[in-house]
Amino acid sequence: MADVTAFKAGVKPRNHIVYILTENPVSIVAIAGFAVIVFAAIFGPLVAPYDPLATNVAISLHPPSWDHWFGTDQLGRDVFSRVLVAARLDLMISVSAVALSFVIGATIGSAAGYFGGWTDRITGRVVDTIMAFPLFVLAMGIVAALGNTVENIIYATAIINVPFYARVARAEAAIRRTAGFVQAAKLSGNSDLRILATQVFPNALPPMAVQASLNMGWAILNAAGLSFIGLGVRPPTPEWGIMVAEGANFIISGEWWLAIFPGLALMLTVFTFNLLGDALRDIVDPRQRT
Amino acid sequence: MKTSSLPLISVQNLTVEFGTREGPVTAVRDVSFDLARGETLGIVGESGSGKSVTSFALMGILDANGQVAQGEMTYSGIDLRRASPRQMRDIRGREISMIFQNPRSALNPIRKVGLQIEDILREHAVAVGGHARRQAVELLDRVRIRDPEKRYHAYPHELSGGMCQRVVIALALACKPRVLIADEPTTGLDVTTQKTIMDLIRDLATEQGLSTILITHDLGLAANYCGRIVVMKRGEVVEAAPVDVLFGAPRHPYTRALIEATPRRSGTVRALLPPDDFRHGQPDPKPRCRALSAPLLTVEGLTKEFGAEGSGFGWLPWRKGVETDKAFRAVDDLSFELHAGESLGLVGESGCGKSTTSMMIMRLLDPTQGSVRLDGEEISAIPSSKFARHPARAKLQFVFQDPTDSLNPRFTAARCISDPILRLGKLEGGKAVKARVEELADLVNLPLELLSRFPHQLSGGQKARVGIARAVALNPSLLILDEPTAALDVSVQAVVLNLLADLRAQLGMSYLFVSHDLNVVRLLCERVVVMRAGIIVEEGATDQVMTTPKTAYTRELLASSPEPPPTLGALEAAE
Amino acid sequence: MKSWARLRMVLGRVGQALPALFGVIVVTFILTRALPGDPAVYFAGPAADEASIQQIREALGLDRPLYEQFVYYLGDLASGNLGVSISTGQPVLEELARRLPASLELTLGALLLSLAIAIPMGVLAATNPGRPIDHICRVIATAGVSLPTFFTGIALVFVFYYLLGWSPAPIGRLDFAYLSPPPITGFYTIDALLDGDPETAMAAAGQLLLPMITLALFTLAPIARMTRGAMLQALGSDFIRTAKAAGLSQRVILIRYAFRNAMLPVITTLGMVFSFTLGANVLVEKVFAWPGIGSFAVDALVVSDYAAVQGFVLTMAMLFVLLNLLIDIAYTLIDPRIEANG
Amino acid sequence: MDRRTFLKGTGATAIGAGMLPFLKVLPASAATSGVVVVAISQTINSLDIHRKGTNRPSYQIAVNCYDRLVSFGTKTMPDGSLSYDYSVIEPDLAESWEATDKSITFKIRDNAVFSDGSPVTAADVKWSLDRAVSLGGFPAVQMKAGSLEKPEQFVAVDDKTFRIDLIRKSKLTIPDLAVPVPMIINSKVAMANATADDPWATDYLHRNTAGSGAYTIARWDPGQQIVYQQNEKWTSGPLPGVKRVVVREVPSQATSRALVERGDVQIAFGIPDKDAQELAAKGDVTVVGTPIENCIYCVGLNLNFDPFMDKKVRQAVAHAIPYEEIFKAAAFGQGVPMWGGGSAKPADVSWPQPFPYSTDIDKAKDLMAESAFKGGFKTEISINLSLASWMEPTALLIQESLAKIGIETTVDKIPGANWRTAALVEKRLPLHLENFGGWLNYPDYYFFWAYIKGHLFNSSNYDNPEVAKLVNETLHMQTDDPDYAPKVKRLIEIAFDDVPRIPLWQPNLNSAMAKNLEGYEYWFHRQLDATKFSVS
Repeated sequence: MADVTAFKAGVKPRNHIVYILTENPVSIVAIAGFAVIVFAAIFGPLVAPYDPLATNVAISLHPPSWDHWFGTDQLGRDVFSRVLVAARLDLMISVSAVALSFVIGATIGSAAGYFGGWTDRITGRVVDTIMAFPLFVLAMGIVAALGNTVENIIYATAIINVPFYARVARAEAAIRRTAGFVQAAKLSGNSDLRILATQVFPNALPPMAVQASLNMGWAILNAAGLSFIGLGVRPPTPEWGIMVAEGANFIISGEWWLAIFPGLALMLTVFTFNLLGDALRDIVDPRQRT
Repeated sequence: MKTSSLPLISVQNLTVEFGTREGPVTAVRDVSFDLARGETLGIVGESGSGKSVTSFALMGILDANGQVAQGEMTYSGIDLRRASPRQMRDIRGREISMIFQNPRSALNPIRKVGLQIEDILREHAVAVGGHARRQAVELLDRVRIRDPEKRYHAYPHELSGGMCQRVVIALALACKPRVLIADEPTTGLDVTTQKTIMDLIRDLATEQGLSTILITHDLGLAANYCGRIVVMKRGEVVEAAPVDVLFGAPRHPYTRALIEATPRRSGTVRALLPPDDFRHGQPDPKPRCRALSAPLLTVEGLTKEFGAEGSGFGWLPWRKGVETDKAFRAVDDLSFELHAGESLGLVGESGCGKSTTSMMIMRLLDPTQGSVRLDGEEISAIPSSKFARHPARAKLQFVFQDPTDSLNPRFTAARCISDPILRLGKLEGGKAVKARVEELADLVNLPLELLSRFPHQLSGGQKARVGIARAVALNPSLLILDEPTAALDVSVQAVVLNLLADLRAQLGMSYLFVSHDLNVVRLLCERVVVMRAGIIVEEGATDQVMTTPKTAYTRELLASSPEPPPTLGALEAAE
Repeated sequence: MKSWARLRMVLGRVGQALPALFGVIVVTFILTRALPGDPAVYFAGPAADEASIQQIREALGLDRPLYEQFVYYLGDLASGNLGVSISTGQPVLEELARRLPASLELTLGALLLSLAIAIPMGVLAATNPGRPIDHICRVIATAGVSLPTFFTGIALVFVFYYLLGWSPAPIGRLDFAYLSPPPITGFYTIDALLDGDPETAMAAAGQLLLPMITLALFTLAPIARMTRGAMLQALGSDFIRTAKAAGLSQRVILIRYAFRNAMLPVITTLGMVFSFTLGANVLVEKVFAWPGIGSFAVDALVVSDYAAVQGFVLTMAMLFVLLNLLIDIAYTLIDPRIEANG
Repeated sequence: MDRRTFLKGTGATAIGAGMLPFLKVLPASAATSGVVVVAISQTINSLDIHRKGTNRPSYQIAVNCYDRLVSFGTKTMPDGSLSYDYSVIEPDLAESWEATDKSITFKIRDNAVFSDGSPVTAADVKWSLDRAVSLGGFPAVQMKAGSLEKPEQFVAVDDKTFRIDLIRKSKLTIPDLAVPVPMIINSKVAMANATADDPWATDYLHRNTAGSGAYTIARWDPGQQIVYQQNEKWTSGPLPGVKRVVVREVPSQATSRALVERGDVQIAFGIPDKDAQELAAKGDVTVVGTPIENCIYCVGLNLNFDPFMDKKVRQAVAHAIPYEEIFKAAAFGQGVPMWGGGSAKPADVSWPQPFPYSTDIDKAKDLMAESAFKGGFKTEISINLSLASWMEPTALLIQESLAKIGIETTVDKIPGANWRTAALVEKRLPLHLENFGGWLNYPDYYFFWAYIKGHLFNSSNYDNPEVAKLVNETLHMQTDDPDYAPKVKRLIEIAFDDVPRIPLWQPNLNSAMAKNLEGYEYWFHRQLDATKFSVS
């Protein structure tokens, strides 16, 4: 097939991105959704029609109306404002968690993959140990043990994500360890650490970035799941998971808007991130697309 | 050799386009040729010439984004372009069969080879039930697979590459087709295997009265097995002629260049260059002779064993099959010397241990046993991880087999070349480094404007030059070349080989040239070492080994590598 | 010879899993001790005074230094004693033995359902890459994995039980009207069928349906993605071209050649998906009052029930190891190449 | 037993074999076939109330499967529902008793038998009460409240006569014998299953019952359900109108509500206020909401923290709390308001009674200005995660309101497991919500637990020698003692003024049940009493 692939070479990256987008219309939707989420995260508190914390028992549990698009909750707070403002916290938690696990996972993974031997064995055992846990329960345990704060939700989510990055980083580093350019760098007198930092790591980044964006959604779900069972977020701070959890008690009595809207926000956000992850993978490595 | 009867296959003005993101790309343009009954037709071209696409179009198995834009293809008068999918399926396998390169991946890895043959027999209703099985065994026997009853139950991974190709041939011939298309059937196989496979194809073709199309990049191979050759370049046919005519009097300059560029048992490096190159016909550059000096490199009792090594992730399913095999000796008690200024060829087929040897000398791999001395200094004792900063590092450099793989995709050409200078060079300041990089680019004939490009923006030959420039950046005294041209087209190979010869003359380096191809090694090396299964089978001056080989293995090696017939007067006339 | 090599490989895998298991034991032990709340206080019950709390602390061995507690814990483990859960008052081993089948029935059911949908979906997408059907499959799978299980569960209950009344009440494995069938496999549906009681089997299946769908939606994506990817890879490989060139029919190529090869990576993924699903169970079981080990663990964690949490995590870890082992074995049975790589 | 006929009980075979395949219809018709299904939200973790670690929901086993020497009477509430009557002590296993200053002597009913048919003897009673005071933990503490402390106090005079020697004469002793703890166990059965390590047969009684109560346990699937089977040999009252009661654990309260609304269960026991309010409004099911006696939801102000040492600050907080809004948003109007009392001096000894505070931000501000914390301060308001359904909205409203008088708060959710330790044992929560209720319905009993330094429910670390003295004097005093009322009024007056605990409201125990179900009775222990169930 050498003849055919020859034509594919030399495509410019930007055209490639444009191509991916036109090829896959869903990605455009994802990018639009992403823009909305980021907008909400940045400007949410500014554009929210009401103070998300202000109670007004006189109008508690009002269904969606022109004044309150998503209705009001038990304390008469505006659900729409709360959903909007919650975007920042939810994104903050998941982005921090993913960033943290990315850094840790990438470091230990690429070191394991590159050096092999004992480094690999030890990190391997650590990763195995984490993987052998039911991850969500591990996260619960960590938050419960460390204390009930947002930071600890971030740490817990980060820890259970580390194996995924470590694995990807390890695999990428292990492939590149024997690559010609790494050998060449050795011959050029580069130390192992320098090779790891300048040759192996940057080349392993794209697949890890894909993993990261795919994991974002999962991280959000995990964080929301933790606060669903009551761990982490302090009231009255709006957060989607806890809003769903609290709203769940109201569904049967007909106040469906309490759980449905934050649930939808959560779902759409995760959905957007997953689609974005897909698109990113298409851009980074078209063959991997699944 | 013209045939008077109707051609079996006729291709007229075939144009194939591929829809890509950049718009349609024409892979094959206006190609016409005929295949007569009983004829063996060679289609020869370098990569990107469209030779495979032509055959895929013929078989109707183009990728989803490819389509025949124009032209006619007929088989025995049947219009292949307008045949229904059902008709095409009947033609494929029963009338026209095809075999591919990489025989191992051409077989379903999780199905017994016998069953794979049976699948085809059943599909075309040639045989059913126990009869199909008997016939499958017969077919395996016919392609000279020993013990066919047992091999029937083998999975592809249990067979060698050559064996797999035999199975693929058995698949192709199962339904007694009238045409066999062999698409680079021996690429990736060792020369000795190549010969047996090609002989088998020829013999079977004769036995069954097959017409054959051999698609290859190797003119020598085509010359040895084909009656007529079609030469293609960038999707177009440049010349089509019977073998004797083509080699006797090539009409097209491209054909001529291709013929010239194919290394053979005699001739100079310069002669590989296209006739219109001013250096063509000049004498070879003379290496600065420093023979009789003290040995630059001494290898003694070098041994490498690979052991079964577990890894931390091993038990997890996604880490399947990462463990290495049980201990085996890749290199066994190897000793040789290399003098300053001398070039030594290290020749052998795949798995003979030649690359492992070069890696150990380069100190990229720790030997199990033995010593490597460079300029009298023992370097094998220094752990490979510590060697990076060792002063000997700069003296010892390497040119990699795959120019693409050996360049960091995120570095520009200039950055690649400057890497050793920055790490080990004594140069201070960005300007000096830049000047040196440009000097090196000049040295390897790399246009300066390419220095700012990334590897994927460079051609194969350009990448090879970047790799060579990087290797010579520190003025090493010994350069190890690991199949430096194996991934290149012959015309590019010719240029690179000349460049290497020039560099050696200019810089006075020693080369350790590792290759599977004696014809290539011969061009640059005074002495040659032939390896097999980790040990040296023959060693001597190149001329002597080429002309009067002492061992049967070397003889076999020489006899197996195909060689185009010498070009006759036409060439001289062109001068 | 072959089977010996396989056995050795399996034993090797078990051996390699041991350090991870030990790691799990250590981490769980430390984690549970770090949990807030004092089990002695909880154990002592309301209105207990300091003296009785101290008395219980001693009885539970909680007054000893950590390492000593750990040694005792290891000793207990070795003798198969997982301790008594303070929240349910039952020996943890009994509790897990009773609840594990519930979780497994749910998880396996969800996985089967998911496979039945995801694999055809993946194949369909792979055979039509880039076409609308591909995008639709992708969007469905992605939407599924984007659903927070706790939310899906609640929404499904609301619609199908409360509004429509189609599904039975979400109150565990079986409605009040039925008695659990005599335990053979521990899976109610199967046990009831074995007992010749299709009616109870139907009832159990009815209870199973909503939580199963909730979980299956979540696992759809990884399986569908993997199937699609593996299928695309298989379809693009050389042997498919050989098969095409040999004139094999589309059906044979798709099923016998491409699909069977594509299933190998899918099987590997299944292990991951399974352990993921078991984890996701935690929330789903909570929503559906499913008496599985997941809800048990959550409750135990909330009351700092050391023994229960440790027992749960250990079970899950062993299950995980066992599962990977099974997958390894399945893999070697399907893929003849494994042995060559030993 | 044939599994299919299991649920129908012995009396239901009339339905006939032809109906058997259609078990789906059974829950709706279960009531007619003598089965009542109850949904509870918590899990039952033991059948033995004496066992260490037995949780509250498990106390219902002691209620339904065991009898005591005496019991409380029953009264009809204004809404027509039944409630226990604290003022009436009725015979249970004891047919009569005589009290002197030194002892109480009980005569055990002749016909009283355990579910296995063996007669109830004084030896059984002694063994049971010995057990209650010997195993330590909660039962011992509860017994101690009735001055029942040592096995030596319990004497089996003869087979049918049992005497308790008193440490002191106390009004609490007899009522304390009517709480679930001093249940009478069949000591023959228990001792047959005791071992040297386990002389009190805790292991056996943890899994089995051996009582004389209205029901026996037909089946217990921990974490899922418990099935009561009518004890036909029950002698302490008229046999229940149902053969079986299935108590199903349904953790999700929303599900419980749906179940009772759809008729899949006959009672949803202990439903949230909101559901109670809405279901009552809908009228499809009967909703019984009974104010829990001697129980107050209140705000605790911890005197170990400087600002709350200042009475002005405490009073300011009490005036700043938005009672009405909390009552509406958190209690959905269910319960009895505990604010807005008329006078700073209590008119009577009724307890709980409204405190003389109501929302008045200006007054609160003034009080703050008079205090040493004019500029306000920062603190945490802690809530129990397990009780978030009312605590969280309450805390949020208080948080908002306190901000107006310069007190900045953050809401701190404490997991249920940690709550006891933090709030009651270590008493380290500065500002928190509290829900103590005493089983024995006397104001002094409440004060004993909640207002005395070092006592468990005094999470405010309140310490007042006068209160301690008054409680000490009144705790065992008979209520008709002329000193009693003035002293208790003084106690209440101090609580009004000092407000270490700011009452919000007296909560309701709500249950929703099918209209044809009768015999639901409220008890102070807030557990299901199925002994009077019948279906019309």
